[in-house]
Amino acid sequence: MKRLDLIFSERELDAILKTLEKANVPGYTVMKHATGRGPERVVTEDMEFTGLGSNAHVIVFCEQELIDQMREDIKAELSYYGGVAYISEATPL
Amino acid sequence: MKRLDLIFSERELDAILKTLEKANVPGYTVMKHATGRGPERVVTEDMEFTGLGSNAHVIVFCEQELIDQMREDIKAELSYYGGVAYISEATPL
Amino acid sequence: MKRLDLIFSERELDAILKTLEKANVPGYTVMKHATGRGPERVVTEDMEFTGLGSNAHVIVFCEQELIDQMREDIKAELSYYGGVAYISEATPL
Amino acid sequence: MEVNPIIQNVFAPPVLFFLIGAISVFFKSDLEIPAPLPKLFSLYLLLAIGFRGGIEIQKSGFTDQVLPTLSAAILMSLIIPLIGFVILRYKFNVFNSAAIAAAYGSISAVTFISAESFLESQNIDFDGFMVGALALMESPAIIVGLLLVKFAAPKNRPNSRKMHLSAILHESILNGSVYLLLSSLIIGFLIASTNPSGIEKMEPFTKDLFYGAECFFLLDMGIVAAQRLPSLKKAGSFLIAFAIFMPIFNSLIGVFVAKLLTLGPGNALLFVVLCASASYLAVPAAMRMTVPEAKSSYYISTTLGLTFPFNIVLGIPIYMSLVNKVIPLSPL
Amino acid sequence: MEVNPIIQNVFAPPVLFFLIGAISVFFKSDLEIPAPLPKLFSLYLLLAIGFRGGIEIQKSGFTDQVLPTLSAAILMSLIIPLIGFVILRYKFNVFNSAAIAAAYGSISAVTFISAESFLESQNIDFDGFMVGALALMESPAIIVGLLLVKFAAPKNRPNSRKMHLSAILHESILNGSVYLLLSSLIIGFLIASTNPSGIEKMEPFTKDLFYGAECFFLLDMGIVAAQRLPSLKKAGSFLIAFAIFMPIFNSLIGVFVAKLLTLGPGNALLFVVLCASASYLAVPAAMRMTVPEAKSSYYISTTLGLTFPFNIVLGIPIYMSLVNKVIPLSPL
Amino acid sequence: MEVNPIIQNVFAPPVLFFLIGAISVFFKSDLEIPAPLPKLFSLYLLLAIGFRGGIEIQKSGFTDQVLPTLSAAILMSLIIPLIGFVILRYKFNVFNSAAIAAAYGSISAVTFISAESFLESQNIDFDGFMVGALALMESPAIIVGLLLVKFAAPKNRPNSRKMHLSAILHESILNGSVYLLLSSLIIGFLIASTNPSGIEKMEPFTKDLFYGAECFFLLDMGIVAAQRLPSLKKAGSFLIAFAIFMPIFNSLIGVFVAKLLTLGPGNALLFVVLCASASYLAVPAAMRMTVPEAKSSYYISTTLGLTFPFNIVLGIPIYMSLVNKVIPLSPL
Ligand SMILES: Nc1ncnc2c1ncn2[C@@H]1O[C@H](COP(=O)(O)O)[C@@H](O)[C@H]1O
Ligand SMILES: Nc1ncnc2c1ncn2[C@@H]1O[C@H](COP(=O)(O)O)[C@@H](O)[C@H]1O
Ligand SMILES: Nc1ncnc2c1ncn2[C@@H]1O[C@H](COP(=O)(O)O)[C@@H](O)[C@H]1O
Ligand code: NA
Ligand code: NA
Ligand code: NA
Repeated sequence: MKRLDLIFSERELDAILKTLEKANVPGYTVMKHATGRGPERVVTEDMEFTGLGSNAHVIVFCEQELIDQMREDIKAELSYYGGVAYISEATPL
Repeated sequence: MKRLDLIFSERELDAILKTLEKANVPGYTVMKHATGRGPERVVTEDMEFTGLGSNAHVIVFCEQELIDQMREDIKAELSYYGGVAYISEATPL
Repeated sequence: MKRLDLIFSERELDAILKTLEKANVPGYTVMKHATGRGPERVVTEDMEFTGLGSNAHVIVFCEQELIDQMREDIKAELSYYGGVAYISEATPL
Repeated sequence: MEVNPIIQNVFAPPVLFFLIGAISVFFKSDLEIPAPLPKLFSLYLLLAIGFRGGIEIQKSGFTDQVLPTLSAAILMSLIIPLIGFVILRYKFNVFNSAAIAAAYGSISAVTFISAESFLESQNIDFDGFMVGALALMESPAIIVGLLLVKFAAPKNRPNSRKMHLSAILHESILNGSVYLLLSSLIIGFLIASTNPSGIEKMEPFTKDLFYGAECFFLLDMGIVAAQRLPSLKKAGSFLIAFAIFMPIFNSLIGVFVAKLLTLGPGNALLFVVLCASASYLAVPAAMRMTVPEAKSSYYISTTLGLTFPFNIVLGIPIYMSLVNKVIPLSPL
Repeated sequence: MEVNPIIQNVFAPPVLFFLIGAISVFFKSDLEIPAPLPKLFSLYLLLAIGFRGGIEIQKSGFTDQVLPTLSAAILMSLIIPLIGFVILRYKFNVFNSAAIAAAYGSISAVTFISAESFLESQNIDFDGFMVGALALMESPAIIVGLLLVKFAAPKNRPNSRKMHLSAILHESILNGSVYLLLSSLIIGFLIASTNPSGIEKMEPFTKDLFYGAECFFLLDMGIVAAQRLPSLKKAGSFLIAFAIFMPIFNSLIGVFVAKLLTLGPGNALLFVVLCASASYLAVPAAMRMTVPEAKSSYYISTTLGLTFPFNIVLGIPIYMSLVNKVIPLSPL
Repeated sequence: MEVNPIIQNVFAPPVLFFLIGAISVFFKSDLEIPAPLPKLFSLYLLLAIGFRGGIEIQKSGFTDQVLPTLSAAILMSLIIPLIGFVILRYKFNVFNSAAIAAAYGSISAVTFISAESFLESQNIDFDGFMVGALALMESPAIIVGLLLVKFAAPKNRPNSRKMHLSAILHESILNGSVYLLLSSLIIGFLIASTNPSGIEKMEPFTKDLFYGAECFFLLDMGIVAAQRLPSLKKAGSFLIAFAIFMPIFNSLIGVFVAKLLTLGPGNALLFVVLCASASYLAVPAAMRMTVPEAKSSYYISTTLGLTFPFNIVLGIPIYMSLVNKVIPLSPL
């Protein structure tokens, strides 16, 4: 099994979740209120009340195939709006 | 060292933490207010004010043996109430 | 690529972020409001309104070299104030 | 009454704020009230309604009507889940039937608050002891629901855990919202008895602010209710019909019990609303812990997504007409 | 007026709380107001200003001044972004220029609120319908900004997505803060028309509490603004100058339009402040979604870090003097 | 006074809400007030108490009593940590002793607020300048604590970092809660001097709402205090005894100093409460940063888990009796 970590602006959350649903992932977890810095942007806590919004951190445990299936859609979304995606190994307990 | 990720309803947090304490884990971290979807249930942010509650994400860095020790208890808890548990490799800095 | 997970008191967040910036990491993500237990201390949610503060969980995706560069500074900070740091493998999507 | 009471109800601030919350979801506005702010308002409303109810009970004293009404309220919250269970068993298994039935036997404090606001806007009197009925109707329905599971569930309940009576009592009485409402009520009563000057100092918080906070919370409830609608569709038409007709059915029983109790129109409406409303705080918490086999989306989507909005927008004025028909205005 | 109006403005509670927020950052105090508490106050202020504005509009009725003023307001929010765009294009690409220009064409509700508080402290009258202008000036500027991108951007816009008119309208009108302000205004109007007793019950929340909540929110805004300053330095001196001179320039246009409209001094100040203020709620939300090529730190740091504090502390009293000079006090 | 003052104190809303919070933990209710809501109330109370204190100081002017009282307050917060340190060194190392001692030398604003509410309920006068004493007693105790570590700690302090005087001053004065209290006090003073109409507009927020917000916060404090009790057991009986007897001891010194200062009974009680209360906001923040060798559970569990509840429920009325015994009611 794989673990996919996605971090991006909460404004894109609906779009990303739609992508995940389309690929029929077995599940996902969302943690909002994340802040951070990427190559270009800084996201601070005060953006939560402005129109910009803070980040969301999404974790998906699923098979490699599903990731391959979603790859292009997710990458398109993240390259347009920013955000990062990393894969690592994970074994069910 | 291993990293154990547990995601489940915050209503079961006390029970899971008791299991971790019983196994004498060196420590753990809890992040509440997680939402998500599993094979059956959808957990949304508005559940935080209803009686259902949102999810908690628990991270434990510990040795494999400890995980083996806790496995049955945790699995019993998660299979009754729902939730996921995954193990991955982690090296101390 | 590596994934570095740092968990420590939010009071040290500025110092740790300064260390990360000094090493020119490509980015980082911060999640506050984490609670937990370490070898000595217990951090509970109510500490958020007291002077102690709760924990922050920082995730950094970066190259091993950067981690090697920051290692001593981070370890010094964490050994003085408490907190944990773990490295794992991560592949960009 | 000249103007249509439904129209009149809709043009009250709480209902309007509820509606704009719901409309924002239909138009996909990004308006949101992030957690834990709704919890703040929810806790506040429970504390304030309990505190003020306690004061009113102390002030009005235990009249002849108090004991019969409270007993009838408890009785209703024991009977309604049984009726609901029988109906729901046509389509659902024991677990789901018991959990949904318990939700409809129990009450919704915010629906009660909205009914009070409606009465105030219509200048109809009601008594403080009705908050006592509110507080007493949460737990019995939970107990019935759990006993239904305990005795009706297949003996080989998968993954079964022993359900001790103590756990049942704990879940039903020590649930956070039940506890806060009850203990605030007791505090209000005590303060009114021993230290009336304390009341005045609390009033800007518990009384003056109340209406506005109610509106703010209903704005969020509108958002939440509308977001629940899609998952209701998945639940199927039987459950959708249940979520509308069960409250109406309960209101009919309620109004006749209210007549038997010789309640005035204000108290009668509150009694009916207690019967007709369904719980999304205490019951889901209890069911999730003790009957995880029940699908939470069933009992939360029906109560929040359909029964709550129905009661707030249409139910309350309909029940009022019902009360006015069934209970002749005595010359008090 | 004997005392310097700037000094007088600074010694008002909202401005003082703003200043201690900002000072806490300079002294590296660990004072912080954690998320989502600022959002609570932001939502509250929008709801309350809208609701009260709606009531005032209903009360005062549609006078002769209403329509011309609202039309002029919309016009200003269409023209100002165009002027801003032309200026910004000297230094910035189309995306950044359009996004920043849209922010300055749009408005800041909290700056407007501060101007109202200033007028009240000076016992200068103003009309409720100016809240209508506030509500109407948010969207047009966004639409202009997005059309500028649509038509001025290089045809081979990298990673381009089609920008449908419907998306533009959605981002400009259904933005959470625009929607809440507008719909609260409508509710206030409806309640004042149909159910005036509802107003009284809302007032402890929407009116009495308002000033204190404004102060609390400005405390946070002081922290936020001061934290933005370092990133402003990176933005360069052109943008820093723009963030000060653009509001002054807009206030000059504004005051002459106000004179043409024959607004009284109170309404004139509000009109000028609407022209001079810049948006950090609706515009950033819209630009982030539809023009991700624009650097968000440009439009958020200028509006929050410089223009907002400038207006709150110095701008409002300066604009008042301007109004007093340009608009002779008619003997009303 | 006829009725037992402890009973009288317990039947005040804030104390009752504190108790139901604590009781909810003992009965394992799932009542909780999620973060950051307690922070909201904590910030609000500091802002309001400071603002109102500043106004009172301006109104009453600098009487003869002000300077001696404030000086005595500072003196107490310098001496008490020294006494505490000597006692604690019997059992604890330098780091823990200094940190705990500093907490007991400093003050708890919410305990002070509760004492004010107690006085109001008893119709006993007190002066606004006592808030000045509150604000001035936080920092000196921190400074003493840090100096004790600096000079008494083993030279080979493990992992030692240089503790600069500037860092000590920063931690003691620019701590968020100290800063907010002090700066709100200054704002209140300035507004009362220059712009009294601003006071009236703030009062619904800072004054009317205060008592209810205090109750809500104490509900949470009850939960927090009760949750701390288990970790107190681990701390050992010496520390448990210290957490009760140190406040009593400090109250005894306090009452005699108050007598020397010829304070009236109201001010005397507040003075005693300042001496007897212990800090869980500013001191833990400072100690955590500068003396990480000290175990935080020692100083946070004693102050929050034992000393705070003791003072709120029993301490304040006991100190009042003490004041009434020691300070004869002068015929003012
Ligand atoms: N190297 C990284 N490690 C961890 N988080 C990152 C990294 N780069 C970006 N992020 C997160 O992704 C968000 C969006 O990044 P950006 O692509 O700069 O818009 C940032 O705000 C961070 O929270
Ligand atoms: N495949 C998955 N990846 C990430 N999180 C998951 C996954 N499956 C379930 N979860 C999380 O675990 C929670 C409980 O799942 P459930 O077992 O459906 O009750 C969900 O709400 C998600 O937050
Ligand atoms: N073994 C562990 N696994 C996960 N989190 C840990 C572990 N040990 C410590 N932590 C986290 O690090 C924080 C600081 O630990 P400490 O070093 O005890 O101060 C704790 O509050 C936990 O949130
Ligand atoms: Na019911
Ligand atoms: Na503008
Ligand atoms: Na003290």
